[in-house]
Amino acid sequence: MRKFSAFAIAREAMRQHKGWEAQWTSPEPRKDYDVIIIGAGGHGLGTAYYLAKEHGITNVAVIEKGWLGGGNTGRNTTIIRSNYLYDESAGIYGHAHRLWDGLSQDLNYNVMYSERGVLMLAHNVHDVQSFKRHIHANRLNGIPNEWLTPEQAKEFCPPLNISKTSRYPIMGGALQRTGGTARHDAVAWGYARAANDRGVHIIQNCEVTGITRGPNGEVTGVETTKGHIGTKKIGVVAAGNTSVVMEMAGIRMPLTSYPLQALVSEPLKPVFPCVVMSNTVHAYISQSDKGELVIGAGTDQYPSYSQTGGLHIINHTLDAICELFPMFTRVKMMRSWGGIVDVTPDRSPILSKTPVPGLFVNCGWGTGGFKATPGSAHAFAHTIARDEPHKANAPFTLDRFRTGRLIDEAAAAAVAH
Amino acid sequence: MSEAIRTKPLPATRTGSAAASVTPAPEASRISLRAGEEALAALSSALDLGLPTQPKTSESKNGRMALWLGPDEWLIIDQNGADLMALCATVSAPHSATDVSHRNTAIIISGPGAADAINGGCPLDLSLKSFPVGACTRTLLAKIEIVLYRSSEDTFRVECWRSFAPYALGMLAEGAMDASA
Amino acid sequence: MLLIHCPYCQEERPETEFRHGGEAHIARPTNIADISDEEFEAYFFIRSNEKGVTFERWRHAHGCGRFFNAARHTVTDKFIKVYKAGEPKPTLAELGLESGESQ
Amino acid sequence: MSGAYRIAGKGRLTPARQARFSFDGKFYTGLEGDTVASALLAHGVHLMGRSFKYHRPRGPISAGSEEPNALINVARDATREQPNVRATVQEIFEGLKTNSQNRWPSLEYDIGAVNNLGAPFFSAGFYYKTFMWPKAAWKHVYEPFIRAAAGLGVAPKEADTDHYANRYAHCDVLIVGAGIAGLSAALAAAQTGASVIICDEQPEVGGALHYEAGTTVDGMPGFEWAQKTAQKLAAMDNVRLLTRTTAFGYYAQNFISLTERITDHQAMVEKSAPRERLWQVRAKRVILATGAIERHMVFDGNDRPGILLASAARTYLNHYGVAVGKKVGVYTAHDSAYEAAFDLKRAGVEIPAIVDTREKPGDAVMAEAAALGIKVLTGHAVIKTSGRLRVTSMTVGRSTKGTTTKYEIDALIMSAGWTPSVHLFSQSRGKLTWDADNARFVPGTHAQDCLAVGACNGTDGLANTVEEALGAGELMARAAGAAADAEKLSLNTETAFEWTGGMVGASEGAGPDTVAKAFIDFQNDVCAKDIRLAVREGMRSIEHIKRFTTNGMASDQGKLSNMHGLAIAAEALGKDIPEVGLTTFRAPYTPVTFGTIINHARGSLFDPTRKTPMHDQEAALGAVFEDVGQWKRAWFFPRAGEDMHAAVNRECKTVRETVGMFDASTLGKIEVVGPDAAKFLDLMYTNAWDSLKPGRAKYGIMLREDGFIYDDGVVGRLAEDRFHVTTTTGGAPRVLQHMEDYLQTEFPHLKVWLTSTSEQWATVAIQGPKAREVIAPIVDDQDISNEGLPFMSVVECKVLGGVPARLFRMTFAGELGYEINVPADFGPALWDALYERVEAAGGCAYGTETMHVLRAEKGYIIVGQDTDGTVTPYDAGLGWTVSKKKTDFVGIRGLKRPDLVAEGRKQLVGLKTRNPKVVLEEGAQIVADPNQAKPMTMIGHVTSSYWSEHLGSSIALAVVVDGHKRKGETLYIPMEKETIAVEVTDTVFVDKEGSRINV
Repeated sequence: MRKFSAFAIAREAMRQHKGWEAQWTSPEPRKDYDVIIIGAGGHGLGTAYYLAKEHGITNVAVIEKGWLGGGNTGRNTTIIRSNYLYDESAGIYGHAHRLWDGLSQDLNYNVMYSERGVLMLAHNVHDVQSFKRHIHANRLNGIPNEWLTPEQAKEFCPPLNISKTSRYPIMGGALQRTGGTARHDAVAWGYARAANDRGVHIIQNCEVTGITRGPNGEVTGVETTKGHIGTKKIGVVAAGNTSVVMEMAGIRMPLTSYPLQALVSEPLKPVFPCVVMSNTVHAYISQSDKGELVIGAGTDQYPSYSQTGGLHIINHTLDAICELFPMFTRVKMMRSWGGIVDVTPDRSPILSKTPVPGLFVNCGWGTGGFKATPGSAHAFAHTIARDEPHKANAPFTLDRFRTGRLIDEAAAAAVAH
Repeated sequence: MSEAIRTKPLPATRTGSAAASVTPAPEASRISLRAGEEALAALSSALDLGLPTQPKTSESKNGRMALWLGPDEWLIIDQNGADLMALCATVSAPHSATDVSHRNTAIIISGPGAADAINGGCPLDLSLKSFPVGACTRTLLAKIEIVLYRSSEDTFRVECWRSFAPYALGMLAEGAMDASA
Repeated sequence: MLLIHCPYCQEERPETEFRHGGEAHIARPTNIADISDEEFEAYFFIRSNEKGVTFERWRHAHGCGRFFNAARHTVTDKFIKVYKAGEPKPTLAELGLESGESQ
Repeated sequence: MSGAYRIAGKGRLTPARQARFSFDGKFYTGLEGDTVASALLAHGVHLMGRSFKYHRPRGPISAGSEEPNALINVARDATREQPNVRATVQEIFEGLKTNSQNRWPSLEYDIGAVNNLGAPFFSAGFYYKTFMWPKAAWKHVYEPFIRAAAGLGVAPKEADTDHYANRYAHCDVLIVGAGIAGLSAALAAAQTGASVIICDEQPEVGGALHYEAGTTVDGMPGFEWAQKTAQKLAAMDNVRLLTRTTAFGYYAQNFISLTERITDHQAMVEKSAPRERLWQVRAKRVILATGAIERHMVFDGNDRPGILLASAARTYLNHYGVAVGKKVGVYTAHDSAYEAAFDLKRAGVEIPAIVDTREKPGDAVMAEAAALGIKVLTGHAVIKTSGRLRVTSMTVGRSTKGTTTKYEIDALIMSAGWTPSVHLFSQSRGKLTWDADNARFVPGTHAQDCLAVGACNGTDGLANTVEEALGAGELMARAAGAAADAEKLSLNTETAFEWTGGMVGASEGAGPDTVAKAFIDFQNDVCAKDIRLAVREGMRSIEHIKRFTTNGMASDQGKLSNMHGLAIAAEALGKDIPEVGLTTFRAPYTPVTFGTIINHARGSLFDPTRKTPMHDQEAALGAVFEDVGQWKRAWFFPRAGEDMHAAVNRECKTVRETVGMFDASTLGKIEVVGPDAAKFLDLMYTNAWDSLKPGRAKYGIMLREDGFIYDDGVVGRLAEDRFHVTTTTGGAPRVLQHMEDYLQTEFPHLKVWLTSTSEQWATVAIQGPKAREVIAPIVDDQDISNEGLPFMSVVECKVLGGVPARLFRMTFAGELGYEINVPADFGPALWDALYERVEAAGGCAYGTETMHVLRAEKGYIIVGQDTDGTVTPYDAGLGWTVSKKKTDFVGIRGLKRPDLVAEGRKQLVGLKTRNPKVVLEEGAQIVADPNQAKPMTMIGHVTSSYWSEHLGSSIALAVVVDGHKRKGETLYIPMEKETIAVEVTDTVFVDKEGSRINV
């Protein structure tokens, strides 16, 4: 594979860019593989990449029913942060955060990882208590996160309205300076190109329709729209469609899939330097390198695979955005879209072996999957390769819903009084 | 009754526009009445008012209204301040009567643009065909829950919980202004 | 915003008046204190998450207040049937669907 | 006056009605009804903007909302500045100020245009391949550079002073588009009595009739017929006609969102008028009559100012009376451009040549061209153009290789054919089908109750369109239930020419192996060669190609570019177009302001502000309020010179020593009534309620089914069948929902009903040694002695001389205490009466902060602060609330799960700092070994921490692993600057034996 660089571009510019080769190939599937990954999003492609790079397992196929990176990877608002509360969460998100730093160089693909800072706003006493708890826990876990006064928050994010007379005045914020964003497509494409380069097959437009099992219940392969493909190990990384795929192996999951919407504004000159999140008024916003304000909305209340949602959800989010940033009412929404997020009862992911030998599952990331991509992929590759979890994903088992050992980040942020 | 002063949730000032006036309603007594079918006859007789059993309908008589809110739920409003709790206390069949006179407050929207004003925040079809005179329901006004009752072709009563009243009034005033724009 | 037929109000009302109540027809075990950990997990956490026809609970929270059930297709979001709480779960045939159509 | 390119006798504007406006500081005179684009074109100004990436000079290509190039900034004043406005849409008015964007220092000389020179380097997706070394440079050098270069307009800096409105509406038939198809459909639907809403994005109805000069309907010129029809419709009671109104989103179950622009075209704006209004329409049936959009030709240098769509040139001429040039070249693959050439020629504009890629254009247009003496070059192509800020020539040949001829021109009009506007149909999730003969996607399978008619349905020809639309109007109205008798409508239409032709993809000279800058997506500067590069780099899906090249992702959403991009991709992939597929159309159709979408939800209407009945009394006492959910609660009552700390210390001290009063009205209250009320509460709470006697009260804990604490509160039994349940402030709605859920779906056999009474009652807590003497004078005829009203009892009585009240003897402060509930309107009177007595007794009002300190001194938990959704009653030291006798309650099984009964759970304890003056920070983490390396093993955290003025020391509550067994142990709290040693204690710091309460 030819190396990407400024020099390579200059060379190609001389010959009208005729020399570029395909970033990934489109092979016909082999009869069997050592490992099959179902789902070619960032997590799935990354898993294949790390299987090849870290574990020397290159006879790997990533099977995708649509086009690679076309699910939540290409539909999210690209926020990256790791300032979670519980040690378990700090473990997996921190693992990811460390891999983000240097990912472009590792993949030789500029994923535009941008450490512009993620500022989470506190609007009431309970938020303050909760954020302080996060900050202290993060500090002792070695994860950067700091408290800002309203004035410091304003300095960090000048468009912010810190007026004492706003409906929910800002009482401060938790800032993770190393948090930020990355270019979502580039993450999928970078992993795809790098995995392809190490021999991984990426098989697009191929839907898995069944999981075949051996005499002892172990997996033996997958039925697909391109025929049967054999394997001893399957990693399911199908996000919103996980329940459907796992059902093929007879496993019922603790998951519900919801529509999640997002939108961008028309491109504007740089006006918004960082990422701002407010869980209290439900606003998530940053500005892309193209100049679009990128805004995350909430989930619709009902499960759906439709990849669409209601206007009232977007309405609710923009209410909050314009309350925090009153100068944006004249900014225009240019495009809105929906994804399908798979949510577990404790809002934490599952990266785990399953009761079926050879079957592994990585799911339940809810609205937080993008930021975990490298860490999740890296740990999941370890789990598949070694048949045992990496320490970063060891707590995220499927059986925690039986034992009660939940990792409930959502409950930890429970509304007070 | 006591000499103690009542402080109403909203000042009695009229706002709105030429198309739709928006005016806080006078005090009234109210109960939330819950009962199964076996108690309806007795309660109707105690209240001297038939309890409607069809969705979205109401009965009214001498300033007393019974609004159907659900299959076992009515909002009874008496504009003359009658002691509705005492009336229901005479009924022995199982039911629940709970005084909500002070929980709720009401705003009257009246004028040719009344429906448009309410549709500034309420997602229901308020055409006379779909929401005739006498129709009532619990529904939404933008971000709050209300009970909406149509007393005449161009007059509605919006009932809401007292702490939401300033918001309701604000929404209706903006709706009324827009209805005339 | 979906439009949902409330079987108690007997008309279609806007989605924002309703509150989704999760999967339907998961009865709370009457002997709940005595069930196994696996049974409790199945009752409280495991969900069908159907891609196709799903049976779900709704409450007309800002309307008549009643819980009821609905059969809805989760790919098109179309409601196939709504029915009162306590009524039996319709079969796909009763919904006018072949079993294959649920996907 | 209104411009040298304004042609006398052409257009529909009135020459006498002039308006002056400015563009980039220079003043121009236009006519009322002009857009900024038409008014500037009338003065020969084509240069109106710069492109996104290469900063190439650009003029308007269209005369409508599909415009990708002419984006300007429009400002009424500093608070009403709008970036990214289409000059082709913005109507002028006297005093309008507009400016160009994305250029520096000026539109004519833009430094950013250096990017154009570097264009070979800035190939599609180049940024993925570079800027990676040195690593730190991305953050500090490359990214800031890219960000500064990107973006179009400048965001407003000040809060918007305009306001916006919303209207929910219902109708039988919604018709989108008021061209001849939409108007015909509306006529047919309206006469059946159906309620009809018809909207159109333009200021007047007419659609294509704006430029169709040769069309007559019922003997009238088409545009005139349209206006007459609009008047007729508007006069009908069952029709609502909305102009300047764009249907931008088509959601589930025929829910369509429209944005109506009300004041942007007005010189004087009425204060009451909203700037824009969102219409949220629920239609029984929808008719889409959204027309078609003309495509440009893809050839080298097709983006110079002065190069426009043919239909746009016709609109400027026939509607605005403006010629786009004096010497206008024509490049086309479709007959429609001929009509533009004919109109221009007849208006006196020179047409050097019509260049047609086809060997055989339509016979009719060829004959007319000959009659008008216009040269037609069939089988020819425009190979390239020249001109820096305006096109000055076109070079024409059969191919790039053969001989070419250069024509001097000052404008070039073009048409590659028409793309049906299927955006809304596609948003409705209808499936499109490929019409191979005409190279276009048209509506196929419907997903909702809608029909597409006319050009957006691929229906060609005026008569066909009208017939289809009339039929659809009646059909949809009948389907919606309209029943009035109606005559069969028909319209006589005549039109000059029926059109043929069309092409998608690159023209001659822009094919493979060329370096031509043949633009597909003007705004995002995507050329044909970029699509081919994407394919070369392995992109197979049209979604990948779109994202890699950004084709169709600009603010025009690919209205001009999608089909060309698709065709070029298909060619490069060697596939048919439908095999490559179409990208998904998404709302909005055209960009919509956030203001429209949020409309009323600003300022006080952003979210309700809930205030208690005594809010004004508390404010008068100087209270500082805190937000708790939507409530404003009095936080503390500072007196002169006091900060929060001092005020809270004084309030705490006063309560412990004398008496304090507290507004507890926000607590949730639920009236539980019915013969099975106690049975129901037995199921909802861990405690047993059957045994509670009427007149008594008890503290209850509510779990979720998983065994974790969900809410808590005091429950009083008023009668055998009536309970007064209290919940936390934030928990009120969810607790009621939770109870209703179980009651209706799991325990429907129980005869019990639930009613929220949270706001029926105003509640004042009176706490402290003097509580009884303070309330005694205001309680009518009720024994409130320790015997008459013992601790944890409740009574219905009268206060203030006849006001009905519910009087609880209870405390959340650990003192002699009462809570008095009165009907909410009497809250202020109660407060005033009590305050007078409290003050006389040396007491004070206190707020939530003092309430928190007092309860923490007693070890009383706050759900959501000391618990976080992972805490069981046992963890919280509240195991005594869990009935051992009951065989069922919600949470009974969850509590027994392996991890909930295992060792090592975090349990609630008290903490005392070794130095009593040190107050811990809430949220601070606790470790056993302070000297370990990071990441440290944390065994708990501080949940509540205060200075206790009463004790003269700090106090804290915390959850700690196996905390109940650790009493007396020393643990550590590593802070940023120091490590604090703490001792694990009991959770009760004050009056362990409860002697202060039972007096």
